[in-house]
Amino acid sequence: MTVPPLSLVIAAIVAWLAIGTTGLVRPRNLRFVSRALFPAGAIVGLALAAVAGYSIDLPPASAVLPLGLPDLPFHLRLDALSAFFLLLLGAAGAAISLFSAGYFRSSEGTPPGVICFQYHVFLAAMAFVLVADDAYAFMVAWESMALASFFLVITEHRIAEIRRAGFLYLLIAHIGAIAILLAFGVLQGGTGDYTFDSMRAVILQGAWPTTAFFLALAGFGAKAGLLPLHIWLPEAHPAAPSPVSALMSGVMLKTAIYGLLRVTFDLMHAQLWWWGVVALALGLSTALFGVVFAAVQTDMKRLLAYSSIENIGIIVAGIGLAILFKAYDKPLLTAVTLTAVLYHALNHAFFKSLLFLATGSVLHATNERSLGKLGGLIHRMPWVAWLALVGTLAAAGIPPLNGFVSEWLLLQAFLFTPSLPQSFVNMLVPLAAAALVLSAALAAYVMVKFFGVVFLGRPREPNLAYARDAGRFERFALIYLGAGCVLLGVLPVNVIALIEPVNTLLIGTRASQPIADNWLLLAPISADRSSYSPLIVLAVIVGVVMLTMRVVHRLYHGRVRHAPAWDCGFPLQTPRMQDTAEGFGQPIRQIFEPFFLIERHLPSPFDPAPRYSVKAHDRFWGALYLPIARGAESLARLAGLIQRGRISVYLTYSFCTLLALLFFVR
Amino acid sequence: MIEILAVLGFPLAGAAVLAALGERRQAPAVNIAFSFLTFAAAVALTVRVIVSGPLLVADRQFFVDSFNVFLVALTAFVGLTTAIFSRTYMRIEQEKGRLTLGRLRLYHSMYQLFNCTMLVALLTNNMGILWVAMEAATLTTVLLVSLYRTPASLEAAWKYFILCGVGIAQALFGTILLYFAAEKLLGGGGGALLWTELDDVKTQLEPTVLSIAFVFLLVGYGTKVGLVPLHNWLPDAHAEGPTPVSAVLSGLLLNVALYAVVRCKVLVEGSLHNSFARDLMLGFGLLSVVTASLLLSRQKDVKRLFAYSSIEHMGIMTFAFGMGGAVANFAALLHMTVHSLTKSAIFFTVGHAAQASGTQIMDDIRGLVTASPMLGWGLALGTLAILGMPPFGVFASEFLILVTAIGERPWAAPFFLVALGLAFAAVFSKVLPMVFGATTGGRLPHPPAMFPVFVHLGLVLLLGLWIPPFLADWYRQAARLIG
Amino acid sequence: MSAAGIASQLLQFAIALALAPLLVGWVNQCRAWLQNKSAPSLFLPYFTIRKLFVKDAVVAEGASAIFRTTPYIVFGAMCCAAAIVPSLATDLPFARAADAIALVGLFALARVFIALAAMDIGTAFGSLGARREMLVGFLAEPALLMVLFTASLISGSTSLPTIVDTFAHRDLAIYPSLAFAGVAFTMVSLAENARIPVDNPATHLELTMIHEAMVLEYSARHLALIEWAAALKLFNYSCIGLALFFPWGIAAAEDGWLALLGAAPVLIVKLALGGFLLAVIETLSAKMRIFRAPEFLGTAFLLAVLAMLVNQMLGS
Amino acid sequence: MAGIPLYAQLINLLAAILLLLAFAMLTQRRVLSLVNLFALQGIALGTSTAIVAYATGQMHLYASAGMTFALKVGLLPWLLHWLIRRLDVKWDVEGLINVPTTMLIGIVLVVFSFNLAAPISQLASTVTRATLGIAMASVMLSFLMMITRRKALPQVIGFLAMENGLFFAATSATYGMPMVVELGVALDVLVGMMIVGVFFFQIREQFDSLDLKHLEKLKESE
Repeated sequence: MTVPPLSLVIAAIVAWLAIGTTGLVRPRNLRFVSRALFPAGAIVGLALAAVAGYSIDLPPASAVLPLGLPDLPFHLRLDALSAFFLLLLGAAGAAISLFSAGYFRSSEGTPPGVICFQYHVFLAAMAFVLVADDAYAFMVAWESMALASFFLVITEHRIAEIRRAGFLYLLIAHIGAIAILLAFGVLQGGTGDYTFDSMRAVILQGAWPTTAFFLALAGFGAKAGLLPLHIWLPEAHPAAPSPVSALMSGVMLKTAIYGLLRVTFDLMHAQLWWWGVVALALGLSTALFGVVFAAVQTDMKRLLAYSSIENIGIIVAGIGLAILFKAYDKPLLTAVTLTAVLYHALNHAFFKSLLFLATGSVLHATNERSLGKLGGLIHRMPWVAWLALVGTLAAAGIPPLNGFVSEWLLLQAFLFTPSLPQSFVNMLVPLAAAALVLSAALAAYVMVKFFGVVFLGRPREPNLAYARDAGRFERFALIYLGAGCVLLGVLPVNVIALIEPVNTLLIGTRASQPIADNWLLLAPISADRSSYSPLIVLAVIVGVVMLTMRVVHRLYHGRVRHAPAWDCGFPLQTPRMQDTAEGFGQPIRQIFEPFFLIERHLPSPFDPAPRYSVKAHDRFWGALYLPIARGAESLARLAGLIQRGRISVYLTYSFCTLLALLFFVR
Repeated sequence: MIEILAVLGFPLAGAAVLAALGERRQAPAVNIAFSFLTFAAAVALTVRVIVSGPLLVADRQFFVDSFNVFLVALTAFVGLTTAIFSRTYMRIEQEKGRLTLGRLRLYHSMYQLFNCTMLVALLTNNMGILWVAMEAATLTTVLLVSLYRTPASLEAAWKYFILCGVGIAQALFGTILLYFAAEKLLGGGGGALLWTELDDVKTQLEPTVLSIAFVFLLVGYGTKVGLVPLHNWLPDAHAEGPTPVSAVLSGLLLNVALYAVVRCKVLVEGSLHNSFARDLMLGFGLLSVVTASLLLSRQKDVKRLFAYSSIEHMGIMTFAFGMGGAVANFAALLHMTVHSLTKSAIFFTVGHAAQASGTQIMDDIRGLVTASPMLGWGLALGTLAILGMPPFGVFASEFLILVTAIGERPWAAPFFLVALGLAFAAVFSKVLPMVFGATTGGRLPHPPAMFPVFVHLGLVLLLGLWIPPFLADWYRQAARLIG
Repeated sequence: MSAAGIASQLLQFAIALALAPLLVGWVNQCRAWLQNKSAPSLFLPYFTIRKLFVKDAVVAEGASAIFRTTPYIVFGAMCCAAAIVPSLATDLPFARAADAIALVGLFALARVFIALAAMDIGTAFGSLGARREMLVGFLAEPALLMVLFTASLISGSTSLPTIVDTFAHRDLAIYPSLAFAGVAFTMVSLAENARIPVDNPATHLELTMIHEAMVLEYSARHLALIEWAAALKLFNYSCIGLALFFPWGIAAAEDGWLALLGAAPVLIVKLALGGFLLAVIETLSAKMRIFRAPEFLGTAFLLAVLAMLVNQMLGS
Repeated sequence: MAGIPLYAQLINLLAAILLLLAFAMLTQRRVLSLVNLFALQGIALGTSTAIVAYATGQMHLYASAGMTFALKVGLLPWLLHWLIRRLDVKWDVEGLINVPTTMLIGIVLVVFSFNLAAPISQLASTVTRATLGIAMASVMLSFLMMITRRKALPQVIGFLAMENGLFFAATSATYGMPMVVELGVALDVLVGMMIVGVFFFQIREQFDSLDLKHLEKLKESE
């Protein structure tokens, strides 16, 4: 190969930055930005995906850039793990860039050229995070990613909540970055050398590995949206324009997962089994929390944001299980679990971007985000509706599509746990499996609500009649992502062949025998133990459906008569009689009562215009964030006493310091 | 030798000329011209020092080594850009009727004199002259702080004068003790106060006298640096004076004071052989960072907010110098450069923002980006730079300082990080609504002078990503020198 | 993929299709007898399905393509599920392609599509039924998976034929974990097939119905397919129950044609007994309020997890 | 006292007088007598510098003695008197804390400064090394005086008294700093006084009183 892949990746990053800066040259010119720059960004994304796909099974390549600090220049490294995530970034990024080509209009917020600049700096920073090989480069890329995405989140900065969401997002991202910096500080173990290679060589003693792990979990968890630090996600993702929230939900959360994998599996050798248990518990509680809250949302983008929290929870639970297996030195089981984790990350990138982009098109057609004012869009926006259906089925984990495959692999991994010596863990894991299955089932509930309320039924508002379908670029991007979901679901064996080298890198030893031998059948350990072939299942279902359709239509005449809906004979039917978003979420609110802080507004009996509204709030605001804010406030008030205003008081400070120091010196 | 004369001569000449014709319309242009000449001379001096190494001239009265030459260059550069900014700023202030021509005359001449005193303080080899220059710098800026004659500016100026006067007096006592200790070894006459002489003989100096001298010097010059228990004058002085003065005070004078403290620390370090001096600076530095970050969240006035941010950053630098060692000193010097560049850029944008909305209260300044995009983006990027967001240089130096702190003094790292987190939360929550959102600010009569702001931020961005090799060796030499 | 394998696969598929409406008819007859009413004919479901096929279909105006294609998809999914569950013999080549978890996925596919179709018309009852169906679904699915997990932990594999093989040829030991799993499975199948405690199949009382509310708008051939799919689902669930808990009499993979023919009468007897047991349960219990369903399914879920834990503890 | 030469004894005497004056100024009520005490302190400082110049034969000390007399006895007191007359601030001046406590704190300070300066004075080669403690004490006392004063003018006088103490330390402990530094210090003090004068007029104009309680608005603790 003439040109080494790493320099191609660097070229892609530079290309993105160049596209971004050309956007700045003529910020107001929308045609140039959307017709030339965004498609160019998409092409660079595809090229990056191709290079990453190609270089996944090549040996790791590293390089040093002259930039950075004099004695710590930027080290870059392209190994299997970063190649896989670059593939994810390129593939999903390309689609989203293509969608944004048709999406951005010259709204009164930030000019399109500036958005294009921030967007491409965001992509470049994410790619840079994935190839960074020393603490300084990683931190620079990490926080530049947070900064670029912050500016994107507040594109419509006129609205106060969006500014608040932007601030909350950057604050928690910054706190996460501080935790990551501390983790790197611990990982360098006193050698003072902050390159990842030296961190790999360092063997930490005593309690240091545990502190490093939990700092990394906190830091990357803050960016991924793990439980205590998830508050910003449902605020920031909906606030951003749809392509940006797709990029943040689909790809940026995966950089946090990449970081966690890089620190736990690559940089640290010793893994304690109870780390896995903690990560498993944290992941599952995040998943359950996310999906339960997604079920009661009334804003479609908040619903998808909470569902991202759920998927991230499942991924982190998978990582916890992988740590558990690695701690008990079971390479094959770790390989299966890691395959499930990486596969789900890729799947989530595809179907979540598809759903967010679909909401983007809906938002553009109706400029309405709350579920209560949508409905019946399948008739006016067929392309968007049917492709959103593909995304919904994938997100709900329905067999032929990709959501089911990664869930199937993860459940298989859960089934192998009885072979662990620790009896306590053997007890715990069935419960973990139950929680995982419950959150997957609830995901189906949420997705049915999302699709049903938005696209099906009758339009709840009269102006929905004017909704137009998505434009050419947007439609093509949605088709690309839909095809991705189907292919990922139907051809798992080839995808797992891609993931194989990543496992060998992370686990160290070559897994005894490949997870998927023949191309048709996915059989993790042995064929008779458990196997699943999505292609055959899809073929059989489609075959049976076609067969019945032909038989029914030929044998029995296919005459159809259209009439008003039967509805048990009730004559009066208005669109308002359909289930609202709150209504569809009511059973969940009923069953999972303790999860929420419910604020109900009930109309009084003589209320001329009775309005009934119920809002489910997050308990973490009151339990965790407000006390911290109040604590900081009171501490600040205490500090404020120093600056009392009287000059004699200031002189006394100076005098006392002098006397104290003199006394101390003598 | 000529360069040093030029570097000092031009501002003095400028002060005289401006005192004479300060009334006329083109006084700001003259001010810029003299600042430019000073900058050119400083660059020439820097090149000279790079090429031929440290300079000891005029019968050992002036000493230029790698440590103070980059500060001289920085001071001259920021002086020039501030002069450029003050031309537009002062014209708008004049049209608003807040300043008469007479006061402008005082302003311009004092500005040049202030530049001169700072350059003298940096270049002199004599500790006594260093003290005199610091005192003169205080006196020149006292009048500038009270330029607007409002009750608040008077109060700020009075406190500034009394507190800094008392502080500087302690420093004089410290210098006397230093002289006293040195006189036994170097004999009477001028030699005992020359830093180079003291530096050669510092190991034999009397430890007890030196430690007491360092206490007085640290408290003295520490007041000028704004270390916490002695910082009370700083927020008032920086907030009440005209913006160019605040920019120069925050950007340059604090650096010069810290330079003086570090000069003394080098001497005391040599004689004491224990880490007493360094521990003292560590303590003051950490205290400043934590207290300043706490006070940030209570601010209502935008310039007071960034004055407290200066206290916090001076605390970081003192902490870094306190840790000592090549990497920490390197980081501290880098932090000095990027902090003065970023802080002065922020004060420029804040000045114009205050003029546009007619008030310094943050709640009344809204939506700068929509009113004038350059101003809004300048302030947003400047604030993110000062808060240590990565692409900018402040992150590079803070990264190095944190990294050495984790390595050498792990107990201090958590305090540091919590303080940085608090500062980020406080400053950003106040600046974000100012920059974004629906606009309330009016239009500026003249286009804001954004050239200096974006030059500064560009330099800081460059330093964040790539430090030019010659600058890196500069810092390394100085770091080794400081020890 | 031997010819015998394909033959037994197609045979079991045909038997499932044929016997499903019969099982429903049999259950209705038993229930009528137990409630001393005169029972409808055993082959009533066949007649209704045939009658419905020839009628003209009436489709609501607001219905989209989803509404019209859902019956076919649901029917296809149920057939696919029938092909996986071993009723006569365990020689099912297609079962290699989809194991127990995929089976649960297929049921989820059917449920999601039927719920979407219900919401497509935009009437109050459609979305009401959809919401309740998804409620029952997300509570029943974990319990079902736990039951299947217990079985696979015992047998060491998740593919149904292997499970049946291991269970059928093991000596008759008492498996407490399987007992718990069995009770849990019955409760789950009651809920999934819209039987009495959770939902009344025969009712059209708007407020209580779940399954009926969703298929309200269907007519003629669509309704026929939906009815047939529902019958098929009941048949599948009973076959799974028999396979997991009463596997004796299912022909092993290597036995020849004779074993296959021999297994048919055993299957019919077992199904008859199962149908009668279902009728007894339905007559004895009354329909619960919809918000009592979570507790009902919660106990089922608890029993299933308990079965798994017991299996861990006692190793059996 | 007998062992050391006459001039040393004189210098120690003048040092004691200086300390006494610092104490007196600390507890003085009236502004006018405060200025006179400051002038007396100037005289004591000037004569001691002259004696040291005579004893060590350093010519530049004579110049600085002369400068002290001109500045600290002539110009500054006259300037202060002129200011007091123009701003008519001749009324009584009460401190923040009552006189006995100030005296007590003063004594504690003196004791502290003495035993702080004790080790240093052993090392001093100059005969008049004992005066270092006294100089440090007077600096501390004038610092205390600045803290306890309510009005602007007494605070400034305290500041000038501190300069005197420092100057005395410079001359007694080390036989005077190099000439350039002496000049610089004197120039700074003079310019400082000019600025203070300008301030007084501005504060008078703004607050029509020199009480420091008007200068307390810039604060954080409300």
